[in-house]
Amino acid sequence: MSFPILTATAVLPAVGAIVTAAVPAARRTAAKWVALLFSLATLVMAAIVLVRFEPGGDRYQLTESHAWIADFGVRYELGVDGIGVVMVALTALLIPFVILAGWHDADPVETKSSRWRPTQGFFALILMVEAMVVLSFEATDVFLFYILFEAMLIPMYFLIGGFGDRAHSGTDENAAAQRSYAAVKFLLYNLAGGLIMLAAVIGLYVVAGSFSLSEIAEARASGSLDMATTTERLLFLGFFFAFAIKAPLWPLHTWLPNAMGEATAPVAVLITAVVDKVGTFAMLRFCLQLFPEASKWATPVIIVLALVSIVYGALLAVGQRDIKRLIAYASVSHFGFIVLGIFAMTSQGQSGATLYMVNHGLSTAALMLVAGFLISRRGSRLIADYGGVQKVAPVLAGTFLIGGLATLSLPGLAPFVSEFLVLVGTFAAYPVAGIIATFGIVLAALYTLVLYQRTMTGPVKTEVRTMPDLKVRELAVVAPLIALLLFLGVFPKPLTEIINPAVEHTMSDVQKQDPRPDVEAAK
Amino acid sequence: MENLIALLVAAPLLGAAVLLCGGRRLDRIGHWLGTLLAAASFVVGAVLFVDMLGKGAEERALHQKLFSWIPVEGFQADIAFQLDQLSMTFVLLITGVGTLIHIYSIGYMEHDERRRRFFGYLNLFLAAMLLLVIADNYLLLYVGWEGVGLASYLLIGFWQHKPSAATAAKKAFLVNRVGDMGLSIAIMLMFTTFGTFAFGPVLGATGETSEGMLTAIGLMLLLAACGKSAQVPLQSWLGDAMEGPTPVSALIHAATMVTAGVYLIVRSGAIFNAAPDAQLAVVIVGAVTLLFGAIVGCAKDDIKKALAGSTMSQIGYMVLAAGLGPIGYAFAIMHLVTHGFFKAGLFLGAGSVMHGMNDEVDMRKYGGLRRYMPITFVTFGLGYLAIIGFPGLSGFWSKDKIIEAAFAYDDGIRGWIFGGVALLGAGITAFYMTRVMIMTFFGEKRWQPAPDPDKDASVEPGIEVTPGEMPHPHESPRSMTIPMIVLAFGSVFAGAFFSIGDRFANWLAPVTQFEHPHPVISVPAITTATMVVLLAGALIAYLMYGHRPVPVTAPRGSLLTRAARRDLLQDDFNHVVLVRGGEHLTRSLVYVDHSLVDGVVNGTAASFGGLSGRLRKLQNGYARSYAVSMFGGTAILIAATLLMRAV
Amino acid sequence: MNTLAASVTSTGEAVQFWVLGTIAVIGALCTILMKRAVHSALCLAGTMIILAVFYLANGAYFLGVVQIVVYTGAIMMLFLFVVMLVGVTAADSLKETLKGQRWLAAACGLGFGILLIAGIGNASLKNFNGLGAANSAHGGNVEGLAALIFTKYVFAFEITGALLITAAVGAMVLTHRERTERAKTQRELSEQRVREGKHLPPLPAPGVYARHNAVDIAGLLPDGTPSELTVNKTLRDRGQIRDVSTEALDDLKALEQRSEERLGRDKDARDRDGQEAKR
Amino acid sequence: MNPVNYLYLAALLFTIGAAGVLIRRNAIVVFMCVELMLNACNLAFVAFSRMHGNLDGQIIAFFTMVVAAAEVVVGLAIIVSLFRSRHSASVDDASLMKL
Repeated sequence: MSFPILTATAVLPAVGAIVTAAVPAARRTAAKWVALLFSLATLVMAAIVLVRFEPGGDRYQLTESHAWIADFGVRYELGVDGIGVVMVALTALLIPFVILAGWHDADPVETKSSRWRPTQGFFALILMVEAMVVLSFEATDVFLFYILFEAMLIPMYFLIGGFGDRAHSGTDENAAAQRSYAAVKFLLYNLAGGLIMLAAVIGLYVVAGSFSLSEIAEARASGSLDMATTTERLLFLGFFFAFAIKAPLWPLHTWLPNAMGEATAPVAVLITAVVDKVGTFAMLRFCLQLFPEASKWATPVIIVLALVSIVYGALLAVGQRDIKRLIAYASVSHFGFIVLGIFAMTSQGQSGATLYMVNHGLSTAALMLVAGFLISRRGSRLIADYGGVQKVAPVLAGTFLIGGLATLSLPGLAPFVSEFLVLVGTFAAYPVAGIIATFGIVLAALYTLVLYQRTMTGPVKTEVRTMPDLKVRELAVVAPLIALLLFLGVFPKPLTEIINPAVEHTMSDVQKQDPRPDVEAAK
Repeated sequence: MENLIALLVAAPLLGAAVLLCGGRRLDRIGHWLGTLLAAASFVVGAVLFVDMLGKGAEERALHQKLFSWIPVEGFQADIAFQLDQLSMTFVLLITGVGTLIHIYSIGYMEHDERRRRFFGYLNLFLAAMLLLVIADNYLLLYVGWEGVGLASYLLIGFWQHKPSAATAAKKAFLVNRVGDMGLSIAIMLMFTTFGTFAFGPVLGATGETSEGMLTAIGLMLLLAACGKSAQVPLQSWLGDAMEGPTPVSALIHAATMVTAGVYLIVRSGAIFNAAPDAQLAVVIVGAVTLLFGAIVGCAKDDIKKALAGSTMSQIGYMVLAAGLGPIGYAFAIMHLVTHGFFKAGLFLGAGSVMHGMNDEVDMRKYGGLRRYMPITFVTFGLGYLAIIGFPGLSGFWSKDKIIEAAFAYDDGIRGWIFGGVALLGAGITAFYMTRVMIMTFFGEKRWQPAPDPDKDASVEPGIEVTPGEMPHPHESPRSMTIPMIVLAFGSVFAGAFFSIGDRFANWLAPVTQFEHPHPVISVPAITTATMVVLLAGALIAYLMYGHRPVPVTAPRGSLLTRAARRDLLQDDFNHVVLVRGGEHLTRSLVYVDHSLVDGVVNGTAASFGGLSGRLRKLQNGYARSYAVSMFGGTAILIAATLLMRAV
Repeated sequence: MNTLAASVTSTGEAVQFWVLGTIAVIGALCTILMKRAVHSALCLAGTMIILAVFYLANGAYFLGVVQIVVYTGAIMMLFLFVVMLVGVTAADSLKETLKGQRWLAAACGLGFGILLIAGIGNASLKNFNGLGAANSAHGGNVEGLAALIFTKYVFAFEITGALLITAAVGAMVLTHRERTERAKTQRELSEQRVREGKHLPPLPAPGVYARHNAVDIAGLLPDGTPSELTVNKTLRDRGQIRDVSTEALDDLKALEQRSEERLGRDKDARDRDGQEAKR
Repeated sequence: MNPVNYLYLAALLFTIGAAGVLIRRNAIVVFMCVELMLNACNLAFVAFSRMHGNLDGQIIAFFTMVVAAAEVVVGLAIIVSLFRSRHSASVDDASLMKL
């Protein structure tokens, strides 16, 4: 038996979390370094996984399988396909930046009214989230995945509720109330989804007699497992509902702006760039693979919801007064694109959606983290409190603009590739949906540029006159992200090579073929 | 030779990267570096051009594939270049005019503390524009397309602390995005129709699909062209774009970027040729914009905005020509090139005037400048003669051909209409350009003391202005005058050089095909008519502005004048319908999201809470009450059991 | 023994059933309707004895005896002890305090009873096998039970033993109160009284007009009202103060009258004597 | 007479006992009613034992008695300690078991 590298990738941050938490209270800086080192080690592990993964090989690679709860056929089964391995890499990549960006976010505040915030806990929780998310990307056992899917809510809940953004408009008590509201809302929404998913998971076990993804898929393919149409649809809905909340898809999105607005910027990145990706990832891996027929049945409705998400999220982003909420609504719009790409059920759409998950992670991280730096300087999240920052802090403004341009999918930056693939893939299958989604790119330009104009340009406001430019640590967070955005915008081939075979598998799962071009079809 | 193509883009891109990331250390040499790399790109272009001339007409096109960009099942996008005669023309125009304007900017931006960044943006623009014209597929073209949009955004908003500049930049980007939507839909249509979007396969396979599909693609491409080239109905951004520094207006918003739409249409000629309805739409758009821009140009007092109106109108000519099919493509491009020369020259002249007049832009506050800045006067004057189509100068050759071609649209009423519109446009052009000329360089001095920059945000910074000081007009430094002189040469001679023996049309023919137009009336008649209209326009302008003193504050004017000053109310329409409407929509959606979408969920939670509140009262703590419910429950169970037995 | 095996019982048993059954039901009803707990307990004991007779009649000789010995003899006595502890004379108010409780209870009870009886009626219970064979298999009822208890049910039996022990220990734990603090000395108590400033002298003694064991009779204040302070706190808590003020006052009045009468007669006699003497 | 009448009697006694539990507030009386219900069950068990002709029913009744004895012991102890702390044996007084 070979070295269980997938387990190691998930265990490493978990160990890191424990070690970080165990660092004595007074040695805060040491805790930060420990956390950073562990996240970097995880990144190295993820890189090894990425290298050892053979794009043309088996569907699931580096698999591990051990009996866990034998009575219910629950197994500890891990394995990554092209999509999973990319998501693992993204997660491992983003966490060091999150930690570095949140370097001072959990320092105890000296003022009396504020609670003492344990730095160790903050970083340990982040690593905990990483461990669970990584493992959930690797799990090929439905039950194991479900447990992780739910368990990651716990550290997230504490990260949102316990370590809020210091920049707020009201009193400390008021902010604490809003924060706990946001945290509870996050938890309740996701728990509700998880509950329904649990029912579906149990239902699946009753019907299929197994939790193993590969076994069920095999049984379905060979025809030995014949699900009744209604059963399959109900089970599909149970799974999809949970993922749609996590993703989040309109109209189940309202927890996201609250959570992202109240959490610190790094945690907001953690929510939208890492944890939410589990939702869309799971749609690809579980919904399509386990319930292909039901997926096709539900496609029209889901596509409409995705379109509503795209347009609605963008319009709401335009109407926001709070920088972080604006970015949150922009994310709602982007998640609409991802779901659209997944359910367009074309190669381009699904490749695009997978790439989109990665690129959205990078672009939102860049934009949100810079926004976090900006907010921490001025102590306000309101757009109206800024103006003319470009004059006093040009590097900050420049990076903010690049993050914004990535968000609006400017060609040359990574998100363009994925967004265009999604659009083309959707258009090929559903032309009208494709055209409606295209409106999203105009709206994206609108909210991004309005945000940039109101905060960065114009006369310099007195409050921002002394604002310092980005520091070295902050630049170290943003610069690699921007470099990656540029690189993947010009040369996404390394990723598409890994993703394409996995998408082909998924396409064969749902037994769909790409629509042929009219010219060829005519021949 | 193919390997040099990438160098065209790489040089300015390198410049942009170095200048934008380099930090303050490069402040002292940044502008030289930028200019040098632009010139390097021009040299590469020239080398390639010479090489191209050495080959036969059909073998001139070069291809270079760098690497596979987006390889996905069924979807192949490459980073690949194609340099044919059409691209070559653009490359030379872009790098040539671009280099000149780089040189000009060295002087113009001398006092701006962010000059390094300005040159970085200019280089970025060059790179994107070159990418646009040498891309070998529509998706890569789209990258360049948006890239120039970004550069334009950055440069219009270069003086970002001016809210008007920031707003204008945003507006330009947004309106362009609407056009970009058209381009992306067009690409998607190509993909679903042809399975590819590379120029060669798409343009070669137009015969294999329906005319309806081609019309759809054509209309979407037209939408894209409207956005980028400021054609009606997406023209509103161009006037505001004059908030940017003048070299930017000259390079981007006159000579190169705004002509990208024309390039797109000419490049997609095969599609339009097979879709007459789309062609008709192109012609109509061109004709409408031609008049629209000209009318707006007549009413503006801001010299740059008057020129912007003119640009719009001239591009209208080009689009009109491009819509005419093989009889017009070559003339569209030829007018594009000559227009690049004289309009860039005019803008640079305008910049030179502003430079000498404390950045005053209102022509009513100029007057009598010809003695103070002779070089500017002469070069501007040559550009003026060229644009109105004075016989022998560049504009005469190119515009006259377009008017001829417009008359040749068909044999019926349409030929007359389009020809007539083009003819009328020539007259109006003569009118407004004469007006600009007279108000700026002739007549009495109407100079005003410099405004206080602290009170008036519209003052361009960069030049030290003492409030209340009268301007001291002076000739601009040599770095500014030399580009103007070079461009003036182009304005004078380029047209004749291109036209004699249809040299230009034959050069482009392998790409665009070329047919001689057969207008509904004879060519000499058209030329004569053009001359008459032209003289009439100039004469009216002289009578109105040269003959009488020009008031410093603008008179109220007729209804048309007032509407034209406001861009024929198009902005007002946009504001009321799109901006206001959009604001209301987003605001109400924010409300809906909070109260309805969130409210439904919260309401569900609250109703559960209420229900539990009711149920809680059953939990009164009295053991006997619990016993009753337990006993009752048991009774019900027994009843159920008995009933089940009975059934 | 044969009578036990028939589907119809002997006439003697029938008579016994109807007579004793009626009494058992009346006893049960009295149990729940009597105001005083001690009366309820006695009624219940009666019902249980009747049940014991029924056990015997049904051939469960061992159980019948156990019922009398254990239930009536031990458990009911335990009840009575507790009743004594809590207050043997304390009467409950039968007024219902919970809204709708009585109606719900009545409805539930009625419905339940009907259902139960309907269920029994529905069941096919016509044939009684009787216990003759079973009882004689091991040579008698007790032997038969013993055989079962120590074979088939031995595990349950052992567990029941453990349960009983646990119950016994539990009862002790529950009722036993460890003194957690040192008892106050008389000196401390008197000091506390002085600090609190009330009842400085000893409390008044009960039953001034004691004619029997008068611990539960409140002493009367000068105006004739009883003072609860004079009665032991435990009795006060149980509500077992006997109010004898009216009787005492009546007694007093009667005494006065009697003495008056006697004195009056004497007076009359004196008067008469005096008149006579005057005459 | 059919011995099934014993069962009817048991049902009647059980119902009476249950009603007593619901109606009475004195914990001791409530407890007596519980005993009454248990006894009713025992009667039914004994009658069934006779019906089926084996002794298992009696065994169950026996165990019921034992358990009832244990229950009474603990229950009464609880009542006593309740009474000590509250000076009342009313079940309604102990009504803190609510939200």
